[in-house]
Amino acid sequence: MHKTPLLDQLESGPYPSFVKDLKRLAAKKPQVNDLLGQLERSYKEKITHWKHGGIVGVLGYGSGIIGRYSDLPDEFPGLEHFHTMRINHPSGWFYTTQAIREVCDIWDQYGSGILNMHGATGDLVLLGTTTDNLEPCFQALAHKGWDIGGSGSAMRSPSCCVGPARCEWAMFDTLEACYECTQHFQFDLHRPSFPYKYKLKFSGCPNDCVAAVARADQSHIGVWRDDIKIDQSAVKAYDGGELKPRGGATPYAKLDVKADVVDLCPTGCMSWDGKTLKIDNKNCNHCMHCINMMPQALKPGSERGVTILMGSHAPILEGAQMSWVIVPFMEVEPPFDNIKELTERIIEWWAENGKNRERVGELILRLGMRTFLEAVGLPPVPQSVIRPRANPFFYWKQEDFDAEAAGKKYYTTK
Amino acid sequence: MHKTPLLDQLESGPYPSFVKDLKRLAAKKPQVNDLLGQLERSYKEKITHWKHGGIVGVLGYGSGIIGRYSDLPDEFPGLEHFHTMRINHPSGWFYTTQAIREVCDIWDQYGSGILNMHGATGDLVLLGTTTDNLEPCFQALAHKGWDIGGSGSAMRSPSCCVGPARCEWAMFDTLEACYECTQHFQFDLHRPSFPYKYKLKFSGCPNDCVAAVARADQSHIGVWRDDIKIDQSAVKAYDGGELKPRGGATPYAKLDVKADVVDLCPTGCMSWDGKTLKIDNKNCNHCMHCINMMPQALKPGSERGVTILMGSHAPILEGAQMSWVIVPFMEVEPPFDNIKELTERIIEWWAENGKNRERVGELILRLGMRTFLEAVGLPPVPQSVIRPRANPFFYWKQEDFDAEAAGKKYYTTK
Amino acid sequence: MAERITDIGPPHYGKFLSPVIKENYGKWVSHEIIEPGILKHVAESGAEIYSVRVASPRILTTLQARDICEVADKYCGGYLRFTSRHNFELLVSDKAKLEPLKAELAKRGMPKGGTGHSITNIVHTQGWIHCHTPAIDASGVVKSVMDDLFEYFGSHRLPAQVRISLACCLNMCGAVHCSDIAILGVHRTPPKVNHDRLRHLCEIPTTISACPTGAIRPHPDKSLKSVTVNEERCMYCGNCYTMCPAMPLFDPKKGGVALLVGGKVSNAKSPPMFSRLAVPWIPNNPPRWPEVVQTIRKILIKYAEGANKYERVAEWIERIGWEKFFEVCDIPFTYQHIDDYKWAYDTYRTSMHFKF
Amino acid sequence: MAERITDIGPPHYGKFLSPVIKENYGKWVSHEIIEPGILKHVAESGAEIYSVRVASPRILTTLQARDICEVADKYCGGYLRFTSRHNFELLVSDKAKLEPLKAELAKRGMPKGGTGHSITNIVHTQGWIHCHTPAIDASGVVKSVMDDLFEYFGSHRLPAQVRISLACCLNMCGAVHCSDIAILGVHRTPPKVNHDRLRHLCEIPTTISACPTGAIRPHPDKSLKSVTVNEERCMYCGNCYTMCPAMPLFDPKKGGVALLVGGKVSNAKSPPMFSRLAVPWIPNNPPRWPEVVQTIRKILIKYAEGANKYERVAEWIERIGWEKFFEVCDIPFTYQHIDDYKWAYDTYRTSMHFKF
Ligand code: SRM
Ligand code: SRM
Ligand code: SRM
Ligand code: SRM
Ligand code: SF4
Ligand code: SF4
Ligand code: SF4
Ligand code: SF4
Ligand code: SF4
Ligand code: SF4
Ligand code: SF4
Ligand code: SF4
Repeated sequence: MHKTPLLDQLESGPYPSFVKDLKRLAAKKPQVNDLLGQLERSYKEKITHWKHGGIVGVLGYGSGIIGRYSDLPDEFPGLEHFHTMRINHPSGWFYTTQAIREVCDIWDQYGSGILNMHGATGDLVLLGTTTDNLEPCFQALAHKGWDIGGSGSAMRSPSCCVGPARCEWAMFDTLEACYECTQHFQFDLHRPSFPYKYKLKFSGCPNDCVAAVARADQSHIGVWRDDIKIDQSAVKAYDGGELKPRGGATPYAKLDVKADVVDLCPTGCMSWDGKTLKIDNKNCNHCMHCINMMPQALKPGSERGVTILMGSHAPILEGAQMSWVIVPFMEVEPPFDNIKELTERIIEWWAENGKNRERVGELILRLGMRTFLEAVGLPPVPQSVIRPRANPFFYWKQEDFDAEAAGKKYYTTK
Repeated sequence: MHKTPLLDQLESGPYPSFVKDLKRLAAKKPQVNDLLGQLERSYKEKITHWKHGGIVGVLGYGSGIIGRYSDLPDEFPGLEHFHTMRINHPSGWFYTTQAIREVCDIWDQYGSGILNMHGATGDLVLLGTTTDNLEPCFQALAHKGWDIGGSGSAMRSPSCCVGPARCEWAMFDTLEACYECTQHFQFDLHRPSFPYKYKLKFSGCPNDCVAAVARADQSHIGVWRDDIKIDQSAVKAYDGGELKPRGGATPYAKLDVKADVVDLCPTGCMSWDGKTLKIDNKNCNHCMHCINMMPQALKPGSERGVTILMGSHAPILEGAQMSWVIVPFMEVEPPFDNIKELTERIIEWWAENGKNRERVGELILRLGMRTFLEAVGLPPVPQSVIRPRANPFFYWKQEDFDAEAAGKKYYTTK
Repeated sequence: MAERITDIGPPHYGKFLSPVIKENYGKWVSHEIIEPGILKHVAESGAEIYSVRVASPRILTTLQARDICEVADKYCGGYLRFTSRHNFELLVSDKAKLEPLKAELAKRGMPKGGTGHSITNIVHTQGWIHCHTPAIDASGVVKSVMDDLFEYFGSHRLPAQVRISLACCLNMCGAVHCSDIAILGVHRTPPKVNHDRLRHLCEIPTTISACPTGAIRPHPDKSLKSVTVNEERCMYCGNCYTMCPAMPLFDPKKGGVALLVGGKVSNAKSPPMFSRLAVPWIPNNPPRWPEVVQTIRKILIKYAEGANKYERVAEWIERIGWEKFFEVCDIPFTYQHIDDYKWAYDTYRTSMHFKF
Repeated sequence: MAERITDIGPPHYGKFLSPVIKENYGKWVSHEIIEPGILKHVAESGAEIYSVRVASPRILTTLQARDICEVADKYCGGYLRFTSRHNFELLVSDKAKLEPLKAELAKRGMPKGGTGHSITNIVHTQGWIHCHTPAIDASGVVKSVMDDLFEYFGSHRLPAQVRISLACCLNMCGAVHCSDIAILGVHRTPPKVNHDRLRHLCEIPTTISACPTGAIRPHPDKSLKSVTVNEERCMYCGNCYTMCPAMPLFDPKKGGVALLVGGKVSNAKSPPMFSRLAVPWIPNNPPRWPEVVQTIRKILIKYAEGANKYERVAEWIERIGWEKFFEVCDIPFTYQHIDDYKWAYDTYRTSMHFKF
């Protein structure tokens, strides 16, 4: 066993220790021992010892495997090849122990036995195997019902929040939408042919527990457009302290309906006279705050759908973006054909116009929202913008002049 | 007299009519008659009839005159030359009738007799004369104590709010600062040698009555940094309705100190229990709101100075900018040497680095705040930004590494 | 002839201050607006000065200037000033003269007002009277709008100050980019290149680099020594015309008015804000621009009805949300409203915080 | 060997749902957090499911995975899930099993928590365990920070949720750009070009165009078939290295940690916000990164003391102002904090709204 005096210091402390866990396995798997050895070197030298990734894969697929080679293969022969396999996770990361054990058995056989549950995109990540083992490992997994996830310039494994499986606020079936879209885009997931990566995420409500707004090129977030349902007696129970604020999530014993809910409503559309809670729903912006605070008293309305937002990605190259509203409301139901079709139109436009390594959000910024909206057949809506433009530099097209000739006015709808 | 059926429709109505006024003069001045004639043509054809300006001027000056020629000189011979002379206005636009009459006399002799009181930059604009008349008109004015203002790539005529001359909130002497700087930069005002225009404006307090933040490359706005002075009995008088809100400026009979002042304070740093108004001055952001509402009860503190903000301009080319904070607080007093010196340093840097027609704000954006601050010898301060950067793309210089080697830490001042 | 004088700068303002102002310079303690258009300032010494603010079309003939001087001589000892929004103020030190002054102003058709919660003078520019790039006239539009809104000039009826500004082209002389309501003259055609003139009048590199969108290219026919415009990339800013007279972009039918709203300058309560596009185009209809006048009135009325006490237009819209602004003002939302210029991203709605 | 299978996609989640969940799918009516780490969801039918959330270092061996399965078999009929922040949740349908389960977890050193007003698991990335571009390790930093903040994992003591994330380089895998506290590995040296390798491994045009600041140019010596880096323009993003392995930018001393704070994802009350630079550099000190740990604790304590009820870190800072954040946390403000990238202007303070 390699000596790891620095890493050993990470064995103590109350939070679960990955070092402790890896050491257990290192006793059985030489490559895990080597991994600890190389990691120790990195801790000492403060530098990575992985070479720039190479392209490896399984037959017919161009994605899902991250090639990885040590730059100290002589010292750590177990790491000469140490590729990652991204396995597409089930919607909502639900498992049975049987399923997990099946994966473990295969991975013990073909790989290092190290997993990430899960990768930041959501995949079940199998960390460390050799080029030779990729194909047999893949097929063993496939025969147990698993497939490889995305990487490279491809559709990436979509992910979703726990949604209707265990949350009262899911405004649509996030798990099924995620599953349906994953299946629909299998070809593009496995065969990179896009300008760059493309991520889909599905959150059941504006709490956005899967961080769709921050890290999905196409973010789907559940929303309602009618009135919040109020159980006035439950509101009173909160005010009286019988029900705990936020379902007990807080250090506070009692909710002050006025101070903690009404006064913090971002639109100021609520009022509470000590007896009746009123909401001016036309002015509610679905922030979820009041519902979060009083889950037993308030529920989202029943006219439900998704908002589609586009464009988020990490900072490379233009600076990070969050997704912005493209379609404020879309009714959806399995098999989610309207989401799939829209996604296809968007990807088609992006594939045609995007430069190499240009995320769709960057492309929309480069070519302008009008070009994008017209190409995918969506109307301009004020919900897309938090404010209209401040600069006077806007374009006109011949079709605008034609519409004017036919009577279109910009200062009134009449 | 030219027929002006369209313009004639602008003679009626309660607001003072420029057409009526011009017609009076047209009876005496043929060029004014021609101006009305050409204007009528523009009204009919919906197009300007002025040619692209030519360069004309007075001896030794490169600015202050806007050359203007009609594109219909045969029809309107009085407009063949119709240049503007920008006359640098007195600080705060104060006049005696004698001074105005002297200008009128000269302008009746050498020009059209049409004035703008004033131009958008602040100049007293004399509208319409011939090339020949420029020099004699200038000298006649000069002998009465007037000089020409700025135009082109030069220092522009600085301007200021009425300030200490008639306002209780002036935190510094805006008029004298404006005068001093105007005098100091006479050479640059008259001899364009900058990359583009440079505007200075001075507002006595954050109400910014001269719109410095929106339209001065270098904006000076008065500010205090100690405590707001409170006259508690006057506060009560407002609350009781004896004193009218905002000095009577509103449709409202009575001020609700809680709702109209305390609750609208943007920092939430005030409280009012019906008897005592309290301000947590450390958290006040000098928005002026409470002072504006109760001018008899509240006054700015006594530690007073200016904030210097930089960079505003109209939308050509990068989109409009507002000025942003560069120096949060500077003590100033006549003859305002520290303002002049800083301005010189800034202009020097801009003159060296700016491209043709690049405003100083655009240059700072192009080269970065650090380059700018270091060049003019100012420290980085958090008041410059509303928020720090969100992207991780920041630079380091050798001097930073040297400072680190000497013990500098970024996570604590200790 | 007398000695030539240069570089003397403007006269020192001190020469033009009335005795009361001079004595109490920097020592004012408070003010009141005793009625719309009349400010009273009180000094530490107890001295008072009354300022009567009067509307001006800004463009004045020497005749009119002399008329104003006549009034100022009669009631103010010859002391007056102009404001940053081009009204003039008669500085009265003798309170007894206020009533007669008001009567004289009324007689002369010189309306007082523009203080407090009013609509004060419209800051504006040259228009067809003196500029070479305007899409619209300035003074005529101002007259038309102010006639229509006159009831708000001499009163304090609005929830807050409303500042209207006008610029006749995208150069935006004046602070129209931060106005409660901005009236903006806009072109909508790319420049038509006159190759003959261009060759003689313009530098090709300067002309090309004038274009913020890179729409201008050297003409492929090198012998022409001229340029071409990629019309698809042109957003009609006119900057090329500023640099090169051979590229006019005027079109009587396509030029018109855009309205931007929700800007402000002061720091009172909320920080300064830019005006933002409300209506991308209204036809250019001299002499009274009825569609412009009506649309501004509609916006103003909706604001007056909808705003809270002390709320500026910007604050009202930010509170209700822009989507509601378009709804209540019955203004269609178009592609033009969505920013696609350099900092567009920051205007996009990266949240679920919207209303249906 | 069996038939080759491809493109089947992931298993349908339906296979993995416990009976209670299946029956009440989409019919949950409310939830409670009965104690830190234990959620109770109630369905229309009255059915209940208890989810016990347990900390995970995310990196798991098959040994550990099997241990977790053992627990799940014993108390949950073999049903479990992982969360979007990499904790796992034991899905208990029999309330009676909660207490024994808690005891077993305690015995096994598997801490429950991460619910409500806590610090839940740190979303993180590969670090030195598996990536080629990290400036820092991931798992080791996470362990060090979580050990230190452990008291906040299994409790509801904070004014609101605090989400910490880590990315080991500027690619920022994970949503660290919208986290209450983001730990970011940063390089601080320009890439060193290995001309020999570059010639063989990299396409020059792609390499050049990879650089967002245009710092990379073709090498003047054409025979080299390589590139040069204008070091003044390089801000060490590593994008060139991603495209071209011959341009490593590692430096053990200069690499380190930046902290960004005040981001959020949810729409609750305030809209999603980006994290913003708090500390531009802290030395890279394995194995326990004490300066990073201490600085995070300091920020957290100041937040806990200063925030109003229900206020996220972002909301607290926006309320008091960033200048006050730097003051109360005793963090020096430097040139690095001032944005100078593409949308810098929108972060500048174009108002007088600041505090001294
Ligand atoms: C494994 C994983 C991190 C983890 O430890 O969980 C990961 C690892 C890598 N990411 Fe990532 N990214 C991972 C999720 C993300 C996410 C989060 C997400 O998807 O929600 C992001 C931010 C969101 C986004 O897509 O923008 C992310 C943004 C990047 C970027 C920057 C993209 C950008 O537009 O800014 C790169 C750089 C690139 O693509 O060249 C990158 C590149 C990489 C590479 C392939 C390194 C490279 O330069 O080629 C890393 C391989 C590490 C390895 O050896 O395994 N990774 N990467 C995550 C994928 C696991 C999975 O499939 O579940
Ligand atoms: C006369 C005046 C408008 C008025 O009716 O009051 C004016 C008139 C012109 N301006 Fe202006 N600007 C006038 C104040 C402004 C202001 C307001 C201010 O100074 O507070 C601005 C906005 C603030 C700013 O500086 O950005 C302004 C922004 C421009 C611009 C755009 C500059 C930019 O950076 O975006 C141009 C275009 C240019 O410089 O080429 C311009 C150009 C012009 C020209 C010279 C036209 C041109 O293309 O060369 C106009 C000459 C008209 C004429 O025939 O007299 N004018 N111009 C104002 C000067 C009078 C005076 O000296 O008092
Ligand atoms: C005379 C003038 C200064 C000058 O040097 O000429 C002036 C004078 C006063 N201003 Fe002003 N302001 C003057 C232009 C401005 C401007 C500039 C502009 O409109 O272009 C602004 C910024 C407007 C904006 O935000 O868009 C301005 C924003 C204010 C404010 C802040 C109002 C707000 O709530 O946003 C106050 C405070 C108040 O009214 O309570 C104020 C207050 C005042 C006071 C009360 C100051 C005082 O104590 O004497 C003066 C009388 C106000 C009134 O008329 O109601 N003044 N004031 C300007 C008159 C213009 C006019 O003829 O109408
Ligand atoms: C299990 C999980 C979803 C999943 O599919 O895995 C989940 C589950 C719940 N979330 Fe969440 N959230 C989960 C990640 C998130 C994320 C994503 C993230 O952190 O990366 C967010 C966005 C965080 C952000 O804004 O930065 C998130 C923002 C919320 C919010 C809004 C909190 C806020 O005030 O900003 C709520 C509402 C609440 O807590 O009152 C919420 C509420 C809930 C509820 C109460 C929903 C419900 O009724 O069941 C669940 C229990 C909350 C709790 O633990 O206190 N969930 N939740 C995720 C648990 C992660 C973990 O292991 O800690
Ligand atoms: S995003 Fe909404 S629906 Fe989904 S788990 Fe979170 S709170 Fe529930
Ligand atoms: S969801 Fe948000 S905006 Fe709507 S009523 Fe509740 S707190 Fe207010
Ligand atoms: S800016 Fe301030 S000091 Fe100057 S006139 Fe306006 S209110 Fe008075
Ligand atoms: S000046 Fe503004 S921030 Fe300061 S106390 Fe008054 S209202 Fe509040
Ligand atoms: S706004 Fe345009 S058209 Fe009007 S005066 Fe200024 S430059 Fe001329
Ligand atoms: S008008 Fe503006 S955008 Fe159009 S070609 Fe000229 S400079 Fe370019
Ligand atoms: S953040 Fe950077 S170093 Fe870390 S896993 Fe992602 S690409 Fe690799
Ligand atoms: S590290 Fe980034 S900025 Fe530096 S040369 Fe490489 S791509 Fe350019």
